[in-house]
Amino acid sequence: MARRKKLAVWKFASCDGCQLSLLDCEDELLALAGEVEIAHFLEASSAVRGGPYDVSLVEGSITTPEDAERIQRVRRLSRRLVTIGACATAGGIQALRNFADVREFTSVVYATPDYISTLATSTPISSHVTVDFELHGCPVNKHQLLEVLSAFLNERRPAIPAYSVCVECKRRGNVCVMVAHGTPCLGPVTHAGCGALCPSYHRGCYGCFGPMESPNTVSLTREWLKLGADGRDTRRAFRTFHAAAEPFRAAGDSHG
Amino acid sequence: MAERRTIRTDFLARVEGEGAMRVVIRDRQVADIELRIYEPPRFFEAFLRGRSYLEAPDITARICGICPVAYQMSACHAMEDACGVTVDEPIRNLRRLLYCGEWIESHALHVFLLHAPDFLGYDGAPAMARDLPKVVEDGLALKKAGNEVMRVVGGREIHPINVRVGGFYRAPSRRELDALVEPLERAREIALETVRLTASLPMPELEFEHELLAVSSPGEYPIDQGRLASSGGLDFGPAEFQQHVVEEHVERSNALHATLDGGVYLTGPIARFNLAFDELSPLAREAAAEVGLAPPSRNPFRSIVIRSVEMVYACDEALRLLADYVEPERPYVDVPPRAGVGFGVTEAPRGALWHRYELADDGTILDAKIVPPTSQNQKAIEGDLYRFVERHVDLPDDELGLRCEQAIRNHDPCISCAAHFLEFRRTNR
Amino acid sequence: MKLLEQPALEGLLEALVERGFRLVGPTVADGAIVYDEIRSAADLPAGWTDEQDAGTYRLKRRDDDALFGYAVGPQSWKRLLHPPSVTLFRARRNGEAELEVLPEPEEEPRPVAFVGVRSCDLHAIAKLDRVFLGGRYVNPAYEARRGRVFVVAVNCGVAGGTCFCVSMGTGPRATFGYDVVLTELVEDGRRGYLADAGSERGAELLAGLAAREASAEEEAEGERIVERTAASMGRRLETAGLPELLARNRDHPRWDDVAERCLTCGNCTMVCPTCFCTTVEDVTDLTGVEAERRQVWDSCFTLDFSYLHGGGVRTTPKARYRQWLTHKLGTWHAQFGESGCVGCGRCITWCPARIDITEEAAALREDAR
Amino acid sequence: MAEPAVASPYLPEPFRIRRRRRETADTWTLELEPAAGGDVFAFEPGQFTMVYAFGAGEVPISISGDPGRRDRLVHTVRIAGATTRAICSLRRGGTLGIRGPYGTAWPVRRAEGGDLVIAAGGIGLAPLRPAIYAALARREAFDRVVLLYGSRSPDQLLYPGELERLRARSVDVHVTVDRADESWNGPVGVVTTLIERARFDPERATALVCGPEVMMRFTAAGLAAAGISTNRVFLSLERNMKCALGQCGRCQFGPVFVCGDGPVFPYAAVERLLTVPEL
Ligand SMILES: Cc1cc2nc3c(=O)[nH]c(=O)nc-3n(C[C@H](O)[C@H](O)[C@H](O)COP(=O)(O)OP(=O)(O)OC[C@H]3O[C@@H](n4cnc5c(N)ncnc54)[C@H](O)[C@@H]3O)c2cc1C
Ligand code: SF4
Ligand code: SF4
Ligand code: SF4
Repeated sequence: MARRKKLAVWKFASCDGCQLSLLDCEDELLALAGEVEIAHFLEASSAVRGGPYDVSLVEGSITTPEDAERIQRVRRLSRRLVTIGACATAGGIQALRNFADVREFTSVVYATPDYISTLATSTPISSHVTVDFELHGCPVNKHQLLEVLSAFLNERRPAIPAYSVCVECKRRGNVCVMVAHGTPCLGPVTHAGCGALCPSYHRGCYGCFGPMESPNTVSLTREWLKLGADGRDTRRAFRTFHAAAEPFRAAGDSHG
Repeated sequence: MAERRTIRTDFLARVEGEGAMRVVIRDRQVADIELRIYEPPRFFEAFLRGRSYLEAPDITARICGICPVAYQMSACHAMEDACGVTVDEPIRNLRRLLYCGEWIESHALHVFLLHAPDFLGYDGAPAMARDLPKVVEDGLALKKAGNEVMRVVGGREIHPINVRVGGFYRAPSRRELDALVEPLERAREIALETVRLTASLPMPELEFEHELLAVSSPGEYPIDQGRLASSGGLDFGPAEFQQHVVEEHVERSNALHATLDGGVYLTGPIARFNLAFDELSPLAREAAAEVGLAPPSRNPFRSIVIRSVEMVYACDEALRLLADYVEPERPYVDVPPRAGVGFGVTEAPRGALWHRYELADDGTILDAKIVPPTSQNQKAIEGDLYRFVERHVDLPDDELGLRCEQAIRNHDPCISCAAHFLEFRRTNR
Repeated sequence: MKLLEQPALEGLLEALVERGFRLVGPTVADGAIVYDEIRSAADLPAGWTDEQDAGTYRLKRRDDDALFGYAVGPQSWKRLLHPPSVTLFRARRNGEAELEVLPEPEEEPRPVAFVGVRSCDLHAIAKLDRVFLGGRYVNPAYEARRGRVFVVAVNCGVAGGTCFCVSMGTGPRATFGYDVVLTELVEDGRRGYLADAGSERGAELLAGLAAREASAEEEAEGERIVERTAASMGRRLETAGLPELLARNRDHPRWDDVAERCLTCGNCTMVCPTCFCTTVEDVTDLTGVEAERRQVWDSCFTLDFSYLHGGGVRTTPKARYRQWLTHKLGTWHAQFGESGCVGCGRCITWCPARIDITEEAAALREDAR
Repeated sequence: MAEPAVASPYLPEPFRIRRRRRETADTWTLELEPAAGGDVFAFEPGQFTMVYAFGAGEVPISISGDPGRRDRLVHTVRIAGATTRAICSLRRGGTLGIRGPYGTAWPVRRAEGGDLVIAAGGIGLAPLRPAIYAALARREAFDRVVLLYGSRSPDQLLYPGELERLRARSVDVHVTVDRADESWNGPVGVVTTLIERARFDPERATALVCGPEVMMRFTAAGLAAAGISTNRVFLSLERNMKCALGQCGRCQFGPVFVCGDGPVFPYAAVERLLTVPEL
């Protein structure tokens, strides 16, 4: 039998949710553990085996000088490096710090600042090293995570489309909340992957999978304003979980 | 020359987030104990400022992927408190149901995948599954049942999307909820089995002395709302939290340490169990009695049994809520914004989670403060380590190190939570 | 022609259920009239109507309790005949040498009655038939689904705000493709249904119902209702010479204008009852032993749609919108001998950016070459 | 209601690789035979099949073998992405799924009685090879048979041994490369530059062109300028394709479906369309 491939899971600044998605694959977890050697996954096991690894899943963004170095090491040890989640692919919600106004935050000094070492920005993994595939989502969808894993293990292209949430929304048979309820929705500019969850719970998509392949944020913002949202609403909508992803960053900058 | 031993783990495994542990022993005396949190801070409280009060549940959920519901619930309560609104009974019940899902999921994760391997001598669940497949499969089935509840009520397992200030975006239909009954019944059976299993594990000896603090709500086991009560007789509302709990920033850590009226205290399953045992369901109490577990239970290693009892309770409670479910007429109540301060405290699987917000009249958040369970427990965890090492100083380094890690895991620390909050200061490097 | 009083309509549905049909028809859900499983006439949207315009849809109460007093909703029958996701086959491999292709087992063979199919949608179904049954290859899964359908059509009693079937010659009167067609008469709180058969089994079904012959007066009233609907179309589209006009105007400035508004979200293609394009997803299990090949709805608005190694063909939103509109109203003629649009207005209503195919076509015509 | 007994046209047949040969660094020629035994389906030059690699995908690949031989199905595949990589990495004995043949053919027979000009760029020679075989099988029916073949560099030439053999069988072979190396002493430049070198009678010639789309545009225009009627110049187009049955809608090129109306089109029919950007 072929050698079992080695899988590693790494964490940078994040909430742990994307790694947890792997443990949330209750039905597949043991099969996965049989199929690959889980060589480094601290959340699941204290057994740590050295690299190189066939596939590394990286969660979290780079926010400290130490992590900026650590990701270089991870890259060197990994044949394929896949980032999982908004933090790793776009800097995550903590990238809101990138927009903080210098005067504002220097006045917000905590008790003993010397203990903290942090960078001024939260940046995606791809700003530091080459990434083989980026899986979107805050958090990632566990079915997509499995799909990416089996695609990489079987050397095929992951079936992870980059079109809008609307495509999934309509396939699912939802009634559009934007058209039928007048609820502002980010679905038209947001990357598919969640299966159009929010609209199926009667709420507008809030963009947690980041920008789709060709987002027209200007046109969507115009529609939001027609539905009664104001500039602050649209600005916040773009500036949350993917604030630093370029199309959303630009949209957040230009309104409000 | 003095004999000096240092026992350290640079990367704590099987906990949520990134932390390290260091124990220094000099002349057979504990010289220093440190649970270091090096998880980089993410500054949530800083960037909550200026956001809308309606965004807090979604934003704070991202503090922790393991207990997002806890964050959402505490945030909702705090916002509703600030705006002077209380939700109707059906909405409240739906929240409690969702919360039960998170308890089951989080406890099952911790008991089976993170903690049990310590007791049984494995480095993790994948290894354990090779020898004890049934145990791991059962654990995963339990976990899945919890996740199912979150998926149906919350929309997804991690960072649910259906929660809003005032209630939910959409109330699940009777039909959707009915589908949960069977898996939960099965989960309850597994949970009962789990109580027996965990009670039979070899328990290291240890006893703690610190005070216990838990949410208290008359007539029910503390989960989703209430005041705070302590084993020392304290009883206060969420608004008075800061008069009793003080956080200080310690050098070695990216997290804050808290004290209760100046003393070390513990929150979490052990505290809940000891303070609210009588409110457990009869089935959960029986399960505890069957294995000889009753308050006072002061061995932190037994927390794994207590968590199992709480899983029995959470399944029981979820099934009760499902049976009584009436689809609310509206899935949420309107919560018009107003200027003011609001507080919310709920029981995350690993302990009390407190939120405080100050709002402007249009609902803009002016100030936010969050105290997660792990920073409250940090001193207690170090206290446990201290006493444990003191008693077992003769163990070889390896063994002592493993046991110390196990002692830390007793409290299911969530380091992502603990490190969420520091204010932001730029060091331009 | 028969006249079914209210209870007889119930009887018609019951008779279908007795014959083993599952019923799918309009019902109110999530703020819209959708097509879903119904158990009886009680599930139909009694007393509801809709207000539709570009990018908006709102349910409204009617002042009577008509069952069919609205236009088409967000879904179409495409969903059932050409489902959003279909497994083409599964495959199993044993090392490199053995490949087993496993055909999909037959889908649920229970026959289904489509209740309340409008004329535009009958035309849309006919267009799908041409794609999946009338070309070089027959799609047997589609054919099987199609063969299981009993159609209860309804002549439209009201026109929607975005309807333009009159321009497309596809309504509002159902002229073919049904087993039974109904016209709803509502007068003084009394409801009745003119019913006519379009097939033998339709006639057989009607014969078994407690219904009387319709009076000449009632038939005339039915005529007037359909004429009124035809006269109150929410939109119109000039179709004369359109395919040629579009072929000549592939560089019209209007394409840039609409591209600035278009979200490339694909909603228009998803709701269109005739848009049939798909992609395929290949997935394997973790062990790499089982594979599945799934055909799923796709859209000419996605980048992948025209992807060729070395760069997609239609990368700009302009090219993608142009492809869509030009196909619908122009090149469909060359491919299938007719227009690809049935004037149902769904793409107008359900476009979040309120883009209106009739308005775009008119603008293209305005300074056309 | 009974299911129609027709098998789904979406189902591939397993075919086994009986030989594989590396043509260039990234291109392989595979000889396949039905795994269940028996003959390969009949096909015409220019037609293609859908090749399914387990779990990876299914892609259109032209048949590059001799239409006169029913004992094997030959494909020449260049690695462009995951599916073609999976196809090319199977070893001898490995199994692929095949369905087809699909599409229109090169009108080789209609060219009889005159000259046949074949212009290929890169991998575009593969779909033209069956046309060459067909012409050779009735060599006497043609006057001149000319092959104009351009490749990026000498090491990317397909079927080099065979080119020599063609010369021996009175095919007028002209080869050019974009970039020469020390081994190369032939012409350097794009295929269009070969048109002038070739000798054919435009009044009675038929041209078959296949290669990258830009190459085809220029070559077809060049052949037309040399006097061959645009009705007698044929191109093989490429578009994204998932079904080859005219049902996925993806291969539309203006009014035509490449999978069924093509891939081989008379230049006259697509000349204008080829000038429209992003059609
Ligand atoms: C009629 C026809 C005949 C062809 N004949 C040959 C041949 O003989 N030899 C050869 O090497 N190649 C041929 N190709 C091109 C070949 O189909 C593509 O290289 C192949 O689809 C790339 O797939 P991939 O998954 O490896 O690459 P990726 O770049 O990963 O492509 C992803 C997907 O996009 C689609 N796609 C990408 N490029 C093309 C393309 N050029 N044409 C159609 N679909 C594409 C496919 O669905 C493919 O699976 C032909 C194409 C057509 C249309
Ligand atoms: S609800 Fe949102 S995601 Fe769904 S179709 Fe409408 S705009 Fe798109
Ligand atoms: S193009 Fe628009 S109006 Fe025409 S059939 Fe499709 S959805 Fe209906
Ligand atoms: S026309 Fe409207 S519905 Fe269609 S892709 Fe553009 S924005 Fe979306």
